[in-house]
Amino acid sequence: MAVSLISDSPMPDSINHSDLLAVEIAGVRFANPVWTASGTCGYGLDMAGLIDLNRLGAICTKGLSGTPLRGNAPWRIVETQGGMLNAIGLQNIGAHAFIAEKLPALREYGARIIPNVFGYTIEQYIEAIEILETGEGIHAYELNISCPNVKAGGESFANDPRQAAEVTAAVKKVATRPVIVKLSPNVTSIAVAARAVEEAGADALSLINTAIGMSIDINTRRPRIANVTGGLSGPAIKPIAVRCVFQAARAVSIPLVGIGGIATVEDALEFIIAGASAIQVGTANFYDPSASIRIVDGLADYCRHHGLASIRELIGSLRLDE
Amino acid sequence: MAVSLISDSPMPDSINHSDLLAVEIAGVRFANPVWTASGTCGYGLDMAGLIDLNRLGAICTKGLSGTPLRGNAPWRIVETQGGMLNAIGLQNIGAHAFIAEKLPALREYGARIIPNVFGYTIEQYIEAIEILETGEGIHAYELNISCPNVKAGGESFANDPRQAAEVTAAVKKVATRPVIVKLSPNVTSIAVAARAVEEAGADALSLINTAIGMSIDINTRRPRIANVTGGLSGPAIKPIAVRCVFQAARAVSIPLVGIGGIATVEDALEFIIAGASAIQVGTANFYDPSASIRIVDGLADYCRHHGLASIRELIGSLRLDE
Amino acid sequence: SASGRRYGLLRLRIDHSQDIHPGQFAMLKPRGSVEPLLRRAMAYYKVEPGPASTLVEFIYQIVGRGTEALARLRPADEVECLGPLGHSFDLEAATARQVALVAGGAGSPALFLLAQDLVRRQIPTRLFLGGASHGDLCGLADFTSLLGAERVFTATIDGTHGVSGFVTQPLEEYLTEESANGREVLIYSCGPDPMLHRVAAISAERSLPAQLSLEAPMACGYGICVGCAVPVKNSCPEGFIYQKVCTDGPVFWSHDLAWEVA
Amino acid sequence: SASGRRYGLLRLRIDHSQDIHPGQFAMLKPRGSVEPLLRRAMAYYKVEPGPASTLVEFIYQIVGRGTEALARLRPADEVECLGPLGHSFDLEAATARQVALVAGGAGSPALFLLAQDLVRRQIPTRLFLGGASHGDLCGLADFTSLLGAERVFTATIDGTHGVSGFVTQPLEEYLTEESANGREVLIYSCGPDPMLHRVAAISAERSLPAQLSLEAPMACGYGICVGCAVPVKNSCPEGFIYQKVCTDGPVFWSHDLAWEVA
Ligand SMILES: Cc1cc2nc3c(=O)[nH]c(=O)nc-3n(C[C@H](O)[C@H](O)[C@H](O)COP(=O)(O)OP(=O)(O)OC[C@H]3O[C@@H](n4cnc5c(N)ncnc54)[C@H](O)[C@@H]3O)c2cc1C
Ligand SMILES: Cc1cc2nc3c(=O)[nH]c(=O)nc-3n(C[C@H](O)[C@H](O)[C@H](O)COP(=O)(O)OP(=O)(O)OC[C@H]3O[C@@H](n4cnc5c(N)ncnc54)[C@H](O)[C@@H]3O)c2cc1C
Ligand SMILES: Cc1cc2nc3c(=O)[nH]c(=O)nc-3n(C[C@H](O)[C@H](O)[C@H](O)COP(=O)(O)O)c2cc1C
Ligand SMILES: Cc1cc2nc3c(=O)[nH]c(=O)nc-3n(C[C@H](O)[C@H](O)[C@H](O)COP(=O)(O)O)c2cc1C
Ligand code: FES
Ligand code: FES
Repeated sequence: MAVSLISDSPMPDSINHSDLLAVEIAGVRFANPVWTASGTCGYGLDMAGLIDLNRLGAICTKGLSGTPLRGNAPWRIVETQGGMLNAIGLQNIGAHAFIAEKLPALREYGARIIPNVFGYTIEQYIEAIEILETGEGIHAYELNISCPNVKAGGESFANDPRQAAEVTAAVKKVATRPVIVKLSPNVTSIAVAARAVEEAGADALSLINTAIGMSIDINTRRPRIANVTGGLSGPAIKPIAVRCVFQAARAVSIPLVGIGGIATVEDALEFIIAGASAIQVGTANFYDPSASIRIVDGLADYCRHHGLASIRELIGSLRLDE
Repeated sequence: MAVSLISDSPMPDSINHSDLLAVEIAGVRFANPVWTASGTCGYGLDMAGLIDLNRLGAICTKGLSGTPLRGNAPWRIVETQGGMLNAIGLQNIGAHAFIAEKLPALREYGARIIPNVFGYTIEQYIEAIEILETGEGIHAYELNISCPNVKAGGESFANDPRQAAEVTAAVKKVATRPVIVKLSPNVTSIAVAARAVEEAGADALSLINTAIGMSIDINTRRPRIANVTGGLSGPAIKPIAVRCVFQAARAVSIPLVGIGGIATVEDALEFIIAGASAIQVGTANFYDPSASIRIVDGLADYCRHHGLASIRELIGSLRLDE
Repeated sequence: SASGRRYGLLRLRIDHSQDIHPGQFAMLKPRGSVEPLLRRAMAYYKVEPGPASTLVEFIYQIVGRGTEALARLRPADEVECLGPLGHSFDLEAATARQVALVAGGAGSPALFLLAQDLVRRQIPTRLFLGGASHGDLCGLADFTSLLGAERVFTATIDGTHGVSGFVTQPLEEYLTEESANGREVLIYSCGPDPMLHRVAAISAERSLPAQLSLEAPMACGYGICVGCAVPVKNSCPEGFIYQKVCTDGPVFWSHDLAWEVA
Repeated sequence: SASGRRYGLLRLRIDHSQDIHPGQFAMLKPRGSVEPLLRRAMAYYKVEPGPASTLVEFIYQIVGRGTEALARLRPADEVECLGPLGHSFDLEAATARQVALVAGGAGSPALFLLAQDLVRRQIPTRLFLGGASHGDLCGLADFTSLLGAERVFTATIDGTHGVSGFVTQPLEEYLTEESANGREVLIYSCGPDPMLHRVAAISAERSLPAQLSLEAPMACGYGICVGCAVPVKNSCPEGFIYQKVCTDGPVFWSHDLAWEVA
């Protein structure tokens, strides 16, 4: 069978959208609102062979801890309809190695650098942040608060607004850079969670992290993922994510970064209209590595086509009959 | 273009799987564990032209209230990737009309009849149940507790374990038939919710109801659904639903009925292995009307192929390395 | 078409005989496809009945992922086809009247079976067919050979066929003329919502009966999802209730609709 | 095949020249398809390099929705193809050795480019090819004409080709013979996990080096998802770390793997 082919070729040279797409979040200026999501772009450099990192607004690194983590046993991922489950187990090289081995090369690119940070105790968050404070060229931190708090019964920090606020406040004390707190959708009220971390001093919110899911192999009767449950991501969760951004936008006044199933410019626009000042491309990086760059170009096209002087005019521009 | 066609033809005559697929839940015997989900099969009769209702384990009706409801303005539905959002607004003919116009014909079929009941106050639940108590041939009730409690700030009953327990206990006082409480996935802990309604006297749990989502038309910048947010259903939410059943199974000892994205026998088996004594087919009825009947046949095949004397052996048979 | 719109023709052989009436529709998707999930509603355009099988045709405008999936079908591919669904046009109402068929966009296919029946009943029938451009006048050749060119009036936005502008313009001219001649006209219409609204207004202004075939987003097409609501006048306190486009329609009398509330 | 397994051959023209090494793979899916979402990993089977384009071939077993989507491709369809990815087999290690290629199931395609290189380097090479049935011996004809029939040893479960049973049986006989003759053998292997485990055990028992090409569920194939973890021995306290099959492999030295922990 002869089949012609479209290979993944390098993107055309940087197109400068200048101010059209620039956004400011927590005092940091981003050339555009398109970021890559934590855990879906490695430490950024891993994508350098496929896309021009200079064209991204920011790169959120794989979750970093003070000490390296080995991660979960395989299988770690399974595809579901419209999405995938993952339980990587936060495997990472540790904050020290990130600074020594990744940061110098990453700094060479135009994209803002946002380490994603996690811990199983508040002290571990602090430890990671303190190490990262010594690194140069970092623009903000993103706190993954969806990890179990081992000192408080093993429930996730995100499950309890008080614990979410506590870790936020603790990190704010030691961080000299803006802190973006990443919210979990696995809560009864995203508004309550958003307000709690806003009051605790968060500079911005990113949302959503994955929804907890599970998949079972009906032949072996075992979970398909060694960790039993995993995080659901991809287009399947997009409607949940848009709803969360919409609800958070009405609950807080700090900027929001929208995440969840974003694969096209239309997806990105939904989040921006719902109230996001920036968006992150996650799972789409896996199956469509140039998705983020096409979104950058698509946003510029949309602005021009709709006569917008800046993408900022679009943020939270949802029309409701009220 | 000449294209050959498979039309939706009536199913072959009833195959009696006798005891192989029978399950008992709250003292009620069901010929098989395959039910149709509330809001996705009308009042049951609407599907009689397409499938043999005698072959279903049970039919959960469209949500019923004491007085008829007109429902939401259009648009009420929108398709998303792997799923759909709906905000029908609980349009229904009311419990009286159900008893007078639907129940007599529905009783003629072998499927168990389970009216799904909702209210915006506890009194409205009671009102609907009291009307339904006068109907003959009803086997159990399913309580939709995902409606806003207008007397308690407009948050859903399901969002607060205490309110969920309260409505359950109140209904249990007046219901002479088993009460199945339908849980919402939009909570921080499905285990807490499950335990709360179990303690309040629920005879069984069904889960999950839809996940709250939203979709925005980027050209009009308006929500695609008139109600702004809607309930996400379909294969997209299946991993979330399987996880909820798994978590509820470890939290309570009353039987569970699994719901969420079930479209094939493999899907149904995942839920049963996770701990469900029965399952409901929802959104799949829309795009694949005979899905439920194929699942009945598929379950029987699976049992025979795996040498099971009864599907009951499979319930909660998940293997974990612990 | 010159407007950039694209259309496809789908021809299916159904493996049994079916009784299909003008205005009814089917819910379609490629066999076994899971994306998109939901079937798409399409009005029957042509039907060739047979004892053991039925040949049916649909004309569809390619507007999104569902119709794109239909466009990827190739000969011998299988299609899931649930139908016929919905209520057909009321043909009795046309007795002793002149008929004006008013169609726009991809609405004209829904009127072709009706036109055939009207011709069979020898009811004087004219077609008012509008579209963005010449290529958007779906089924123009078939309608023309059925009704005769002198009974087909077209309007295109870009002026590439018939008058420039909306089809309701020649329609109104015709209605004025018929009314001057004292002849009663019945309107059957299918097309985009703005056109139907205009047709409904014309029918109200002139007290002419009109049957409109509506569209709505449909999950099931057979009455169980209640997603396809349309407000219909009612004697209840609010003055309207929601009916289902799929099973209560898709054909409604214009004067029954309570569009103003939605 | 008689075992009920189905296979497809995918031939692609890539619009630029590519440097592809034995054991590397590509991530594939039909262009624009959204279901399934993720691309599927496939080892290059054949490569015809050219100045402006490259012709590549893959043999795939149809096992699920991703490979079924590949099977629905028709001539002139476009495919998204990310590659070449991963580390290739270490060919230097074969110098002055006998080579045993051990393949099972859909693993043999991954060894054909390697076999071509070994022949080019005039390294004595034998193939041990196993499968459920005759029709499951992927690429048998190509391997036979490349290596010569006397150097191809097959085993099938149903006995329809070669010996009945597992391919590790003729492999062990051969290794025993070579060891008796004092000849050093290097094993390259690709196939289902149980076969690779057996090959790894044989390589350990006989202290023979073996390079194994592994499979793992892959979301990205290029190192960013960390979904494709495999335990690899390490001097850390736990004795192992997780490496990525996609970028640290897919080829690993058998003695580096810490399979027992997983
Ligand atoms: C009774 C009936 C008969 C129809 N007959 C025809 C016909 O003969 N020819 C034709 O070209 N089209 C017809 N349509 C419209 C056709 O169903 C839509 O164009 C089609 O569903 C769009 O699907 P899509 O996935 O390509 O577009 P998308 O816009 O991607 O569809 C997304 C969703 O919106 C819904 N949707 C989008 N537009 C419409 C619309 N205008 N009406 C209803 N639902 C919509 C779809 O059902 C789907 O769920 C008919 C609709 C109805 C209700
Ligand atoms: C480096 C590498 C090279 C490969 N080369 C070939 C080849 O040349 N020929 C061939 O037939 N197959 C090859 N495979 C296996 C092939 O990728 C899987 O058979 C395929 O992904 C199954 O996809 P599916 O959707 O049809 O099956 P499904 O079972 O529906 O797949 C579901 C999910 O599981 C994953 N998955 C399932 N089985 C496997 C498996 N055995 N290994 C890895 N992931 C799996 C898929 O990636 C997918 O995400 C290779 C795998 C890897 C990792
Ligand atoms: C494989 C994988 C690994 C992830 N790792 C992290 C992580 O380390 N830290 C974090 O905050 N989020 C992590 N996420 C969540 C994503 O950043 C993102 O919030 C989520 O996947 C939803 O977006 P998407 O649907 O676009 O993927 C991970 C997601 C995936 C799929
Ligand atoms: C259109 C629609 C209407 C629904 N109406 C009700 C309802 O009235 N009461 C209720 O408890 N659940 C209702 N549901 C939820 C379903 O019963 C089911 O819990 C949910 O859709 C998840 O299952 P699914 O993914 O199989 O559809 C409705 C779902 C849909 C899609
Ligand atoms: S489309 Fe489902 S009720 Fe009309
Ligand atoms: S497949 Fe993603 S890191 Fe290997």
